[in-house]
Amino acid sequence: MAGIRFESVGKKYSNGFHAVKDLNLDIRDKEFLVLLGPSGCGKSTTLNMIAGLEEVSDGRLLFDDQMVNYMPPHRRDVAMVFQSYALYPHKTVFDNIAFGLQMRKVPREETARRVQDAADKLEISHLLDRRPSQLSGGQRQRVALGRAMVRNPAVFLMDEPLSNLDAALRISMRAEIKDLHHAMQTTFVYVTHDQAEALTLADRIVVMKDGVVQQIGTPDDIYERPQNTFVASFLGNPPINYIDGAVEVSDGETVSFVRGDLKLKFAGETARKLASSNGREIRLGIRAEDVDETRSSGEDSLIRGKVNSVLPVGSDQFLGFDFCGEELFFRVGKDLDHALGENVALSVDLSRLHVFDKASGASLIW
Amino acid sequence: MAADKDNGDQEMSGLLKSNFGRRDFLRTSAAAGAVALAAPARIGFAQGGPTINMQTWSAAVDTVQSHVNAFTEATGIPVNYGNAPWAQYRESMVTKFVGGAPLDMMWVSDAWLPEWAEAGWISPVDEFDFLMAYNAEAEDFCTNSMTYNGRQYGLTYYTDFMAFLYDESKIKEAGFDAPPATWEEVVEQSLVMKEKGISDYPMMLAMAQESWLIEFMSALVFSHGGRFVDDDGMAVMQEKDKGAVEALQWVVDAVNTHGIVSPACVETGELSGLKAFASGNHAFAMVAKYRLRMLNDPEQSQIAGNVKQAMMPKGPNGDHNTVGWMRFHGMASQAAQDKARAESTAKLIEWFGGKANGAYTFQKFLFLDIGAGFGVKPLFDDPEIRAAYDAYGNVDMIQAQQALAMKKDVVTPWFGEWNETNGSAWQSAILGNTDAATAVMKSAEFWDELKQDY
Amino acid sequence: MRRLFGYEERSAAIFLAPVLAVLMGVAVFPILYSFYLSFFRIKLTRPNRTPFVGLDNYLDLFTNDLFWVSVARTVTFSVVSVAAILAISLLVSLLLNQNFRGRRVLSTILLVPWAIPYVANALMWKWIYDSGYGALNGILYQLDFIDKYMVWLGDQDKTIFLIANAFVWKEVPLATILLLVSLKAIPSDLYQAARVDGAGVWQRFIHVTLPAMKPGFMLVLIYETMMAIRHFDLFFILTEGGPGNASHVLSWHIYVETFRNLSFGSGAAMSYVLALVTFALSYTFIRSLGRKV
Amino acid sequence: MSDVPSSSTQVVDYRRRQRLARIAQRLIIFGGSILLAVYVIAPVTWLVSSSVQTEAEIVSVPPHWIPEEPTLRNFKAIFSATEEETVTYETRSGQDPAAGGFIPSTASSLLPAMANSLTVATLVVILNLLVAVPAAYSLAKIRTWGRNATVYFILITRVIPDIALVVPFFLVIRKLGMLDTIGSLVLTYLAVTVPFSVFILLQYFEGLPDELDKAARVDGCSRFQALIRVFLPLSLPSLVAVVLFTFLTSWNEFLLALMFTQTEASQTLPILLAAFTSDFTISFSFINAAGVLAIIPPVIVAIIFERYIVSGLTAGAVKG
Repeated sequence: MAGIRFESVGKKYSNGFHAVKDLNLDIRDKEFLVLLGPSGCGKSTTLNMIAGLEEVSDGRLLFDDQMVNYMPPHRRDVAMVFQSYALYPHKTVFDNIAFGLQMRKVPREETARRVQDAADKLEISHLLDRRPSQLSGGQRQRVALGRAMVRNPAVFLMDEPLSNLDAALRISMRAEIKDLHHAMQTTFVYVTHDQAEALTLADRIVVMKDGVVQQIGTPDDIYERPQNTFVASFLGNPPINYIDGAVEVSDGETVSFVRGDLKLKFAGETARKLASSNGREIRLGIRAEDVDETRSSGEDSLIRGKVNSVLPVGSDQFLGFDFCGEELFFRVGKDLDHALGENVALSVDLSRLHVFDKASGASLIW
Repeated sequence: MAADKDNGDQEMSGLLKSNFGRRDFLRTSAAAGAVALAAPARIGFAQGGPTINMQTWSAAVDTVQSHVNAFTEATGIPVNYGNAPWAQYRESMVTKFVGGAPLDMMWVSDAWLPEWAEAGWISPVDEFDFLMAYNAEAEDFCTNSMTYNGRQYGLTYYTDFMAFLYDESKIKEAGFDAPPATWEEVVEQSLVMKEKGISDYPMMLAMAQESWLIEFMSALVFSHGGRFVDDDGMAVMQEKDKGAVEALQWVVDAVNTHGIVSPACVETGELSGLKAFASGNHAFAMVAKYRLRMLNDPEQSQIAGNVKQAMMPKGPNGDHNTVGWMRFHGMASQAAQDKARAESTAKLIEWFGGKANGAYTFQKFLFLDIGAGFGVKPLFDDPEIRAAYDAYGNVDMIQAQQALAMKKDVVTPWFGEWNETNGSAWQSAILGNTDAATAVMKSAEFWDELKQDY
Repeated sequence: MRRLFGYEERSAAIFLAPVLAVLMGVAVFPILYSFYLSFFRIKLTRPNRTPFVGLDNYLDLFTNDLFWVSVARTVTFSVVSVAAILAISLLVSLLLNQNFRGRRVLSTILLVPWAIPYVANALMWKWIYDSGYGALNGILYQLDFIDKYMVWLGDQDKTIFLIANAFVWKEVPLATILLLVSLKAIPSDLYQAARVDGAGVWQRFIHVTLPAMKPGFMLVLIYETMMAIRHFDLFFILTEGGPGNASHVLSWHIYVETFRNLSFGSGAAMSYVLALVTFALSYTFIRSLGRKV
Repeated sequence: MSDVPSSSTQVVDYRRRQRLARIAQRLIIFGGSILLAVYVIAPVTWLVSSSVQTEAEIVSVPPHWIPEEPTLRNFKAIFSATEEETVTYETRSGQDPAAGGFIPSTASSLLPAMANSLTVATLVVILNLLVAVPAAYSLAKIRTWGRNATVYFILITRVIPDIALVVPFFLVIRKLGMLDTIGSLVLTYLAVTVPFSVFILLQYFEGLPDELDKAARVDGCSRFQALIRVFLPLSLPSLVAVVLFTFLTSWNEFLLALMFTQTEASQTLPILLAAFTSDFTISFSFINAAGVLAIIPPVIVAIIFERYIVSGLTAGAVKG
């Protein structure tokens, strides 16, 4: 164990809500898979289906080629960490962690040893006699992790485990979870709506929206090669900028994006893919960080506008930028100094442009 | 039944009778998904067999139990004796009859006789000659009260009548040397007492909605020379001078004009009234004669020793009449259908309502223990009885009043239904919501309607 | 693909089996049986004439004046007592949710009315309300609130409210306990959060306490409404519907119709009207408070 | 005050306002407690006081709040129950006034009736818990078809007035051969109390986080184990509410007991109390004494259990 396979899986609730539609997904053994999407996209439902907490309505769910559609959770070898931690308020920390082992009839000494081990690793050994109500948020989080860890499960499920922590703790816990994955050498399925978490932790990311998978791929794939505007928008901070316009092919080989005065020349592969699309209405995506003031590669890469706002964020600054009445946000170096209302020209990294169909939002180049 | 079928009516034959069959039940309950039918077999009382089921209201329980035990010892017939509170007795018996509970002998109030007989719950006992023999020594009033459609349904358990009692010390304090003889004099004496501050409400009347109400109303009506219903069962209560209007008008005036009866009388039950009288709040009271004993007991009464009985005051057309009532030992129809059970039940009825071991044992105990009146004349000559009576009452007065006690004239199969409406009507008049004539008229109309309906 | 009886359905079936068995075995037959009776004209004193009359028993109610009087009385009684019970038990449960010395003693005292059997309760109040020697008159007279003994239950304008008082007195403990249970489930950090947000006592009550008490509140509302609408014992022992028809409530009307008039058919029909109203009210409460039971 | 800087005035004001608020709060609590206690306890005090008065004193006008000649005779009559099996003419309570004979002849049946009531109530409580807990858990946490229908079905069984059900209940009990047995009361009380027990537990279980249930099941609990190992320990307040509710409902019930019982073998306390009011000889003080005794067992039960509700041992931590 354990490879998990979804074959055309659907989940429909009795009130008619279709939470997950026709899901096909292969989760590989020992993989760290992140389900990413806004709330209500079906990611938690998918996780619950793996756990057996929600029954599959359509299709088949397989663990190592064995269909588990009807297997109740306590017969599946999975462990889960919940957003609210769901610690048992009436049990001590020790009993909370040991509970899963007790239920599986692990011998007492073995249980004690494993609980102690996990507690040591998580640095909560001194808390074992306390009750959850006496713990801080971070401590509770660790107990919840410990409870899942001791089980040595075939699949480790996490449902937004970090969202109740404060920012600093969240970052450090990310690292610990990553370490945990390395140490445990088991399959992790992790649900989050936080792109940063997804990008840091995942081997692969599944982006979902309204119960439908938008894209499956490595963090790099997802970030660099989004297959539609939804995926592209969901990742990136500040989010990707869009400019609607048209493709213009001149001389049979120069392929550009044209919008009024703005003309950006596509490079390499992109240009080749769009060579036959002269006049096509497209939506151009420029990631916030893909501009530069210092580099100057000629008129065909410049975008001009007026500075609307300047937001320093420590290492960089965000530049609010008025382009023909549309507000764009770019991330630029912090040593740049612009006054509000100043007209500036930024140079766009032409090799990193994203092109989407204006109507469907689907990528035209990936 | 056949006629109804011809009319196309759907019959629910026997649904509400005791023979609601096992199969009916199983069918219905199986449809309802019944479980638990396999519950342990009967733990409760034995059905059929030699055991006789006797049901009474919860009165004189110990006395009854001792007499039951003596019966079993004498005859070898085991008796299953159960009891339920008087106030709910009729309802609980209705449920038991309808639900088919095993019943052989039970106490019956004279007011329910037509109803229970019509419903087929109780059966006449006049085929048992050894029971009928006791009629010779019984008060005719009692025998009449147990007779419906010419059949006799049991033997007397106890009988009593509504008595007019007064607190002698208050009368003297007010300056009178004799109790009132007419209702008018009641008003006169009361007004004097009120004026002298002897009592706020000298006359105690209990007019609350309860089973006693009909007896209080009947006593008032009869003493005014009126009737609710004539001998043919037609309503005459609404008619002037021979109906119930005068009596009700007297009460209305007493409450609202003279203020000699408390307006609270509409919430005062027999028991509360009795206790209020015992607390010395009132000078006159209309209560059951057997209450005399309690009222003259210093343990229970603050006016003990002063309570005397007078003849029921009379109205302009009346003659000191009062109402009497009786309760009797009756036989359930299910017992009557089984010869052996009927025989045993009749023996038990005799044991209680006739003689046990050659004497009126139960009646005597009942009187000695709690003062309940007996319906068998010879006991009046019993020295023990006379001695007991003399301790708190006047035997001659009692006998004189008893002779003027009349049966309730409204006892019919529809009595229960009419009684509710009539009681409300009287209360409405006392509360001033309507005048006496209208109230009685309404009651009379309802009577005729029910009679016709029947 | 979905199975009708998966693990969840099987678990649910097993867990619900006992309660369904009890209700099916004991309650369903009586309900269907009395419903069946409501379509017949049954007068027990006429055992051989019990024709099927269809909806007549129900239709007759529309022309039965006393029935409508009883409906009005029931509404008065229920509204007054349920409102009082809710108000008092809300205050008391908030009080008992505070930490103060003597709380245990107070809460134990509070449970006493609940512990008195209804019969004893009714007899006690009858005794208290008695116009001749009752304690209520006694205390009011001694405190100089009245200069002569008053008529209580015998006053048709007061009767129903006095009975409601006896009812409220008895029901408040249960309502309080139920509300207290739901108060206990409010996490204290919710209060702290609200306080940090600058919410005053009153705002905290409106925005934190009340919403959290909603399920308990609803339970109390439904339960007490059902109890009030169907209440019987006090009317039976205190007034038997009197004086006049001042306390002639629907449950008493049904009792009279069934056991005094021995009209089982129309009695059953009235019961089903009452049942329908009760159910409709419960359903509305459940819906309007926005939550399934 | 005028020379104090304005900012400092404000500080002082704040502190004082806080202190005033605290005093006001205390006053409200104190006043409320007193008012409540008086409202609740006054009628009961009168009940107790009158139970030790003589029958003559009890009807005094105005009432004697403190008995002038207190007597325990009523209680003695109840507790001096004879052990004898059969009553004979000689041993019957002759009800001779001189011997305080106005005490009802059934006085000695009061303790057996209390024992019956206690047995019935205890059994009903236990059965309620056994039946209602799994049902409520299932309705609260297992989402399956038929769930809502079940809730409404349970509700519907309680909307029909008991009066309409008395006779058919009687038929069921008779067919089960349980007339005049304690079992008849246990069974019917169970049926009339269990719907609300389910609702009390249901609303509480629904308040417990779903994730707790999920965590338990992922940890390896079957549905049953999740209920027993995780939910039950957390539901103490609601379980206590159910215990009290069912115990007291059974303890109080009158109508069904009236119909199904008829002998000392099964008669419960309320029936005896009602019977005392309709004997030939009636003693209010005795009835009040019986009423006082009737309160004691439930109050003991309440004292045992109420702290679990009022102090909420575990509940506060559930959502924290």
